[in-house]
Amino acid sequence: MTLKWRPVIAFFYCQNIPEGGWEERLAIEKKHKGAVRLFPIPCSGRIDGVHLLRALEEFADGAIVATCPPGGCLNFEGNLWARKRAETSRKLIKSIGLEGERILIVEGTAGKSLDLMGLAEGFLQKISLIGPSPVLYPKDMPPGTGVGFSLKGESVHDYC
Amino acid sequence: MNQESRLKSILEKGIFAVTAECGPPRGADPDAVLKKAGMLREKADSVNVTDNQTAIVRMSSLAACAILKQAGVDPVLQMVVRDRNRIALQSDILGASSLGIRNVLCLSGDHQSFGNQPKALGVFDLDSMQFLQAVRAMRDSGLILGGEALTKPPRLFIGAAANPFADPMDFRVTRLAKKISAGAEFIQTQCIYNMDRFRKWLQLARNRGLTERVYILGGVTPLKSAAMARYMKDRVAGMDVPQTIIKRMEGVPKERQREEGIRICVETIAELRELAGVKGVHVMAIEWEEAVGEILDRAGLLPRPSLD
Amino acid sequence: MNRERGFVFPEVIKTPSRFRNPIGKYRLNRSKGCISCGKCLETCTRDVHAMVKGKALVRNHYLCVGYDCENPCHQVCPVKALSLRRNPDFETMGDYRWSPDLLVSAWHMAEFGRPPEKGLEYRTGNSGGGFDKLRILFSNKLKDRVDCNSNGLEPDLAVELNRREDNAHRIRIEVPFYGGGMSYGSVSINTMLSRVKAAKALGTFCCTGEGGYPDELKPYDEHVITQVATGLFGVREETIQRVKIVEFKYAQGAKPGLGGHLLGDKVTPGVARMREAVVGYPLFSPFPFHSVYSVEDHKKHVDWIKAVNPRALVSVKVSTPTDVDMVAVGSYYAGAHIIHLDGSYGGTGAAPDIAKKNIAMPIEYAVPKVHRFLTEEGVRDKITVVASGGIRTPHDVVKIIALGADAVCTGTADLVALECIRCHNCESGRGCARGIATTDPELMDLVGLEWGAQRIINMFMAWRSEMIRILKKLSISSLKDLVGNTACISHIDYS
Amino acid sequence: MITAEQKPIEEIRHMIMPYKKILLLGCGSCVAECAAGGEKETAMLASALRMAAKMNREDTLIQEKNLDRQCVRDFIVQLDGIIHLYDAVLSLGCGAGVQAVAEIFPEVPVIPALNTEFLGQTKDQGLWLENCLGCGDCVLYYFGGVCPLARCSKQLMNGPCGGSRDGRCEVDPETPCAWQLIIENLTRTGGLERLESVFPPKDWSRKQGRGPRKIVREDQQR
Amino acid sequence: MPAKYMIHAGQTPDRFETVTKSGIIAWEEGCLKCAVCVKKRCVYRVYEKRGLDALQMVDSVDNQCMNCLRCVQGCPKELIHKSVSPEYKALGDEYWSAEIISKIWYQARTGKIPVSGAGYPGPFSGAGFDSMWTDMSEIVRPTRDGIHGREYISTAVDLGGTPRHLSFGIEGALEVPTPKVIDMPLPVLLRVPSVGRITPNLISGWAVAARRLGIFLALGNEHINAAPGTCLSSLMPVVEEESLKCSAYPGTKIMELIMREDTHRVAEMLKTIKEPEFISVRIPVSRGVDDRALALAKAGLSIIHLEGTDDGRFLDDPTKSIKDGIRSTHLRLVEAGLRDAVTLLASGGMAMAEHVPKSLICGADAVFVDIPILVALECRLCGRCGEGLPCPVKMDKAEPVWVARRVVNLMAAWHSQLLEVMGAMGIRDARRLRGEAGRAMFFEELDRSTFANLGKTEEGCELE
Repeated sequence: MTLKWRPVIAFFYCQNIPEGGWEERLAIEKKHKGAVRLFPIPCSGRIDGVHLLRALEEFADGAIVATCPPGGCLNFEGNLWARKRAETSRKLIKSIGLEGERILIVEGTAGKSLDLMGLAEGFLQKISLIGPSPVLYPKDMPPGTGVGFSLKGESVHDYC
Repeated sequence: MNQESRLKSILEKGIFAVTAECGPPRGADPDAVLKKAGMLREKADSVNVTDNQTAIVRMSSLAACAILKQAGVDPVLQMVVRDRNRIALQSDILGASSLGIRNVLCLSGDHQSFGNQPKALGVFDLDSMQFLQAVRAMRDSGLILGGEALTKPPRLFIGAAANPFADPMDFRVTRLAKKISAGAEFIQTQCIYNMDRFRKWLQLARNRGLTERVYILGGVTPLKSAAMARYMKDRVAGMDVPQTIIKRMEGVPKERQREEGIRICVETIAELRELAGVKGVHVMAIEWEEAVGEILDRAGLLPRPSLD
Repeated sequence: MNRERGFVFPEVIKTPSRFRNPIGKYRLNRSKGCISCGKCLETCTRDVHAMVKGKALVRNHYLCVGYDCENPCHQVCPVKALSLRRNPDFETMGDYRWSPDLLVSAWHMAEFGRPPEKGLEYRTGNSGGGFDKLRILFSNKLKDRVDCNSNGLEPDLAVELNRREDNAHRIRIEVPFYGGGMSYGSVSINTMLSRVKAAKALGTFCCTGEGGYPDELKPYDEHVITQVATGLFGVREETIQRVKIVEFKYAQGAKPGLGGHLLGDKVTPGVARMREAVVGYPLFSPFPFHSVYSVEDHKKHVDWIKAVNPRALVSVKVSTPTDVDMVAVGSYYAGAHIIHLDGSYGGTGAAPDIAKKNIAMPIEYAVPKVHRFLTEEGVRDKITVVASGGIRTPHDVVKIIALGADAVCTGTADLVALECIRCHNCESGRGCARGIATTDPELMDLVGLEWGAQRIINMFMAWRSEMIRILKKLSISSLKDLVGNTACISHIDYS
Repeated sequence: MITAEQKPIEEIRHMIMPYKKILLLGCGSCVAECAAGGEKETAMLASALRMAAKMNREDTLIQEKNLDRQCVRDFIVQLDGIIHLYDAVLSLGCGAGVQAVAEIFPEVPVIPALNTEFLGQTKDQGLWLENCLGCGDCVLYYFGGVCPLARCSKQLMNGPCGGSRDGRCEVDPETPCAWQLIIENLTRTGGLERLESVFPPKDWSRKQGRGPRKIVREDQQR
Repeated sequence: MPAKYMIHAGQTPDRFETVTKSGIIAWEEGCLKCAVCVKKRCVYRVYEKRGLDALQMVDSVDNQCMNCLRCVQGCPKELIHKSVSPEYKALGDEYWSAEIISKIWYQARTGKIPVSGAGYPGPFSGAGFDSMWTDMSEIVRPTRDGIHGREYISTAVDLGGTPRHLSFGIEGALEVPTPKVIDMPLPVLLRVPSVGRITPNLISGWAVAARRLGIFLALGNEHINAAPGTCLSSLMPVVEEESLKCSAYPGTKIMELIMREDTHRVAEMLKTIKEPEFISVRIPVSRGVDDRALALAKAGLSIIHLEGTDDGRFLDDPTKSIKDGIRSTHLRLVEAGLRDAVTLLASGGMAMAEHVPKSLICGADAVFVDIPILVALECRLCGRCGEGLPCPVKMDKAEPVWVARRVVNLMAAWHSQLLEVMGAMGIRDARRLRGEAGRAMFFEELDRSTFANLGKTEEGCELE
């Protein structure tokens, strides 16, 4: 097993953004084999703080949410709530000493397409700079030997 | 030692009364009190001692009053209900009387959140109105709250505050009436800058015959600067500083603003003297006690008459 | 209106949804910026907005006609606090056959007694064939023709059910549809009563289905068709004597050739008593009648009913196999008054998906086949052809009659009027979560009797008015003239 | 209802530090209504605490459970057989809930995760406002339905004080002056004359000072 | 009559939160916490079973929801909304639709027939098998106590050719050789799908399933060793022509040859093979498939496997369906009087139970089922494995026993559905179903004959 750390991000995005199709999804997955875990959601309003926290807790070094542009939500205010929840979650992780930048929310701009691949890569890069999540790789533990990230008895990295 | 309230005597004689204000020091130094006593003696008929004003911890009002008394000044003991429950309030009233303090001003007090003890518990067991009533009952009936009799009732001239500039306007006079019926014998008002509103309030009070039932002392505070005027307008609760006053202060160069402030103050006192129902003036020169003499002199209120 | 007897149709009474938030096609959002100025209330003519304690709110999203609106509130709002969207919930409802538009239109008709004026496609679904590709055709010739309805009378929609002119009852239904069989057990007693009450008001009938003839239906005997199916559940001489029409069910369109199956959960004490069965045990209706293996056997069957109740009309309900035409003729010769064809897209309480999708043919194919064959045999005038299985709209009725039916049976449409949402879970859990197809006492009470009856009346009054409008436009004065009149319809693939 | 807010996570972490196995206990009652201790908040806090533990290489087990109400025995006993698997319970109930759980399971320490705030009203979505002191001697009748004890900064029963300005309180300009409201209400509905006389001092013995208050309803008791 | 064929199915749960159509969007913000919340009133108790699966980020609320919309319609603050789940939308492709996939999951989980209320919700008709309906018989059916009753509806078919007729000597002795046939209780064979990452566990599970079902699993050379030895007789090794000679598998009954070239040479070559006894020859379904099949039959080959694409089409013409290939081949063989000399197997796009009877009606004797035995294992046909990406349902972690049970369940459900269709038709023997096109209805013919002569539109007319 190589001990080199590769950041893993959880990427939540609203299925209603025009770029949220299957092809885009597969392209990102292919390019970043396991480093980007994509979660399309029916509406960004479906995102709960718990989703973001559990992602960070279980497998991700960072969590990003992409929503439709303000005023563009099919459910009117789903993106508004997504933003607020992401902010609450960010406050919460900061309060336990985790970098707030590990949670990012990106709103689309009306009339402009949202480059999911670009966002994923930008965020990956940002997370690379911040470094491994101390949740998954606790202090004094080299990346790759983390013990804290297993679920149902299986290592999440089996999947990633 | 004089056993009577000078303020009461002056007012009863129909003389236009003058009171001033003395803030106790933020320390245990009696000289600071004595120094201020020196500045105000002979100038004012009585001197109010504030009770932890703006909720900042200072020497206790009761102690400072005692010092003033010893220095030959007739003190007005200000008491706020913020810091003491009904037991402490009543016991302090007895203590004050026993020390020869003959004037008490019953107040609610500035909220604790404004001062240097924002975490303090605000007691507010009684409100100022109930406190007035309690003091009056102690003095006149010799009874404390709950009806128990005192061995010897306190001797006090009882005052309260009024703010003609706060809202709701219509209720202000009602509240004045309530304070009078609760037991207030004299009223010291909030600083007057907006003379129009003050007149209006006074008119309403006159209409209800209140000016006949209580001695009203108009409050004045000399402005030190335009900045202070603005600050008082914007930041001090219950204060009404009209734009014309601010303009007037701003209209003179900085170094002459103090002089202008005194001039305004003197003019205000002059106007107050002309108003039927105003029985005196209460000069609150905040941390500027040395100006009191000049103001009163220019207002023609000095020297103070002798009562003997 | 029935010209001879002066039948009076029931009144339409506005009957809103049972649910707090009726679902419409559009949603309006009022943002925090709203200043409650009331401009939207002034603008909207459809009662979408309301002012409650000084606060403006969107009370009736479902009445909004969306982009079809002539003065949109969201455009007049001075602070741009209103925004309009397609309702995302709307998109999740319905299916190819009952598109969300059709569901919501039916709800609209059931509430207001008239078709929706704007914003909804209420005539066809999205199944991509059959009715949904058929169109009523108003040819150019109609424009020159003198309006045959100019005498001021409405086109006559009534249908004579006994065409054999034997000694059985002469029954005329005032509207060209009656309620198809839905058994006690598959639907609640409230649903049954709502349907039959509506049938009475509309001058037509409603069938009990095969689950017996509950006593609650007694006051409506004159408008009940009782069903004799293979399980013979609740069938007694007395029940057959009580009614004017008896229906033999050979097969059901949704599960042709398979018989019926009532899951044990639905066999509540009431159902068990009615069906003379044991509580909690599943009940099967076998297939077929094991006493019937030929037309002769079939005739004996029909004769049996005629012996018990000589004046009863006999209806024979069959599904639509390749030889449906032969079956129809056989039924005629066996003595039936009504041949009821139940097409493969009909409703059911529960059926294997494989059967619903694959077995037997859609009603649109069966009716012309039967009509043609009966005509060729020279007996078309002697038997009434009733079609069912996927009749959803007044347009479907017109189309199927033009293809050769005399009248139709409705089932699912009635339930949709009661706010069935076509979730397809009639059989799961405690039964229908919306209280329609259930025997769960708590869920059952979700449908009130008066409410249900009025909803169904309203919807069918809307159907009726729509059919009258179409007939007038077709310059047809009597529905009889539409039967088999294929020139009135066109298929968009072959037009 | 009773309102509460979550304590700072540092404080919570400090309190649970000595324990290895911790049960987070949400409450579906008042504190769920004010979004402090409901199911969702419990899940969020649990996740955050687990993360904090992992980050600090603490071998801590944190699990969550929700009760419909933490202040009623019948709900609390649902923990029987569960609670003993843990070293401590971190309760997201109000103070009453925390103590009730502790009383029924005295062998397990119960730690509060919330600061219980006040009795109040949901003023707007996401805004809760105190409007009752629970003084045990309701005076709302005399004050036009606005409680001067709960809503006036100085608890004036003979207000308003000199700080009332444009209907706002001097202590916090966001807060409406309770006395302004009282006077408006009584002007509108009649009864302003009630304010002409001095309202006597409050009997605080109904509120506090004699240990926990209690209500006894014999007709409800068995 | 053989002992009654029964498939014993049993609930076999999913390993992962299943993907369903439903997506719930519920906002807590602004929730009034009503005393009787619509969530508490849920008939299906969906909200009680709440739980977030952190790996899939799926809330169990979503997939338990039955779409009654009562919560949507009842919430006083309108905080609950519905949406189609994006994961559901992403399932499969146009042919292997989300609907088909989730129905396979259901059947593999429960072993039961998908049953629902209300009428058929789907489109009027469609391409391929969706453009035909099966028949029913109004008054005649074979058994007196239902399709699962005591009387037996046989789904058995034979693999192998039978002579056109038998001849007997004067003594009554048979003069022709006894026909060599394999009796298979279900007209279905399993075969290893062409998609997915196939692990030994899967092969092992499938082989066990085939054995328990009494049918065969067709599998490539490379997989043979993964199957348990006990299942050898249920395997159908698939070999290329060139490796035919060296790849006799002792114990197997049947093998399949992928045919590449000249019919006669192959026929000659096969004559040299003694073991196994039965050999199926696989040819692609493409233009001229009927001619090629006829040539093989004429050359004396007895089992011909017609292989279509994974989505059930001709290899060289996506507009033509496997059903057309089966039908034309069947008819060609009938014309040539050779139909009973061969067994026709068909594969490609067998996705739903109905495809079995429909293939038989078109003329096949049995069909191969491939992709569904993978989908039965929760495969989402996402194609990630093909891209070297991790499998969202960790197919490599599937245990053979679980695999076998899921596939047996699926086949049990298909078997029951075959009985439904046969029962409705009044047909009691699957062998009798073969080529019964007269007992089916075909969309193109029906639609044209019914609707082509309706009213015609003209310039200016109105349609409604």
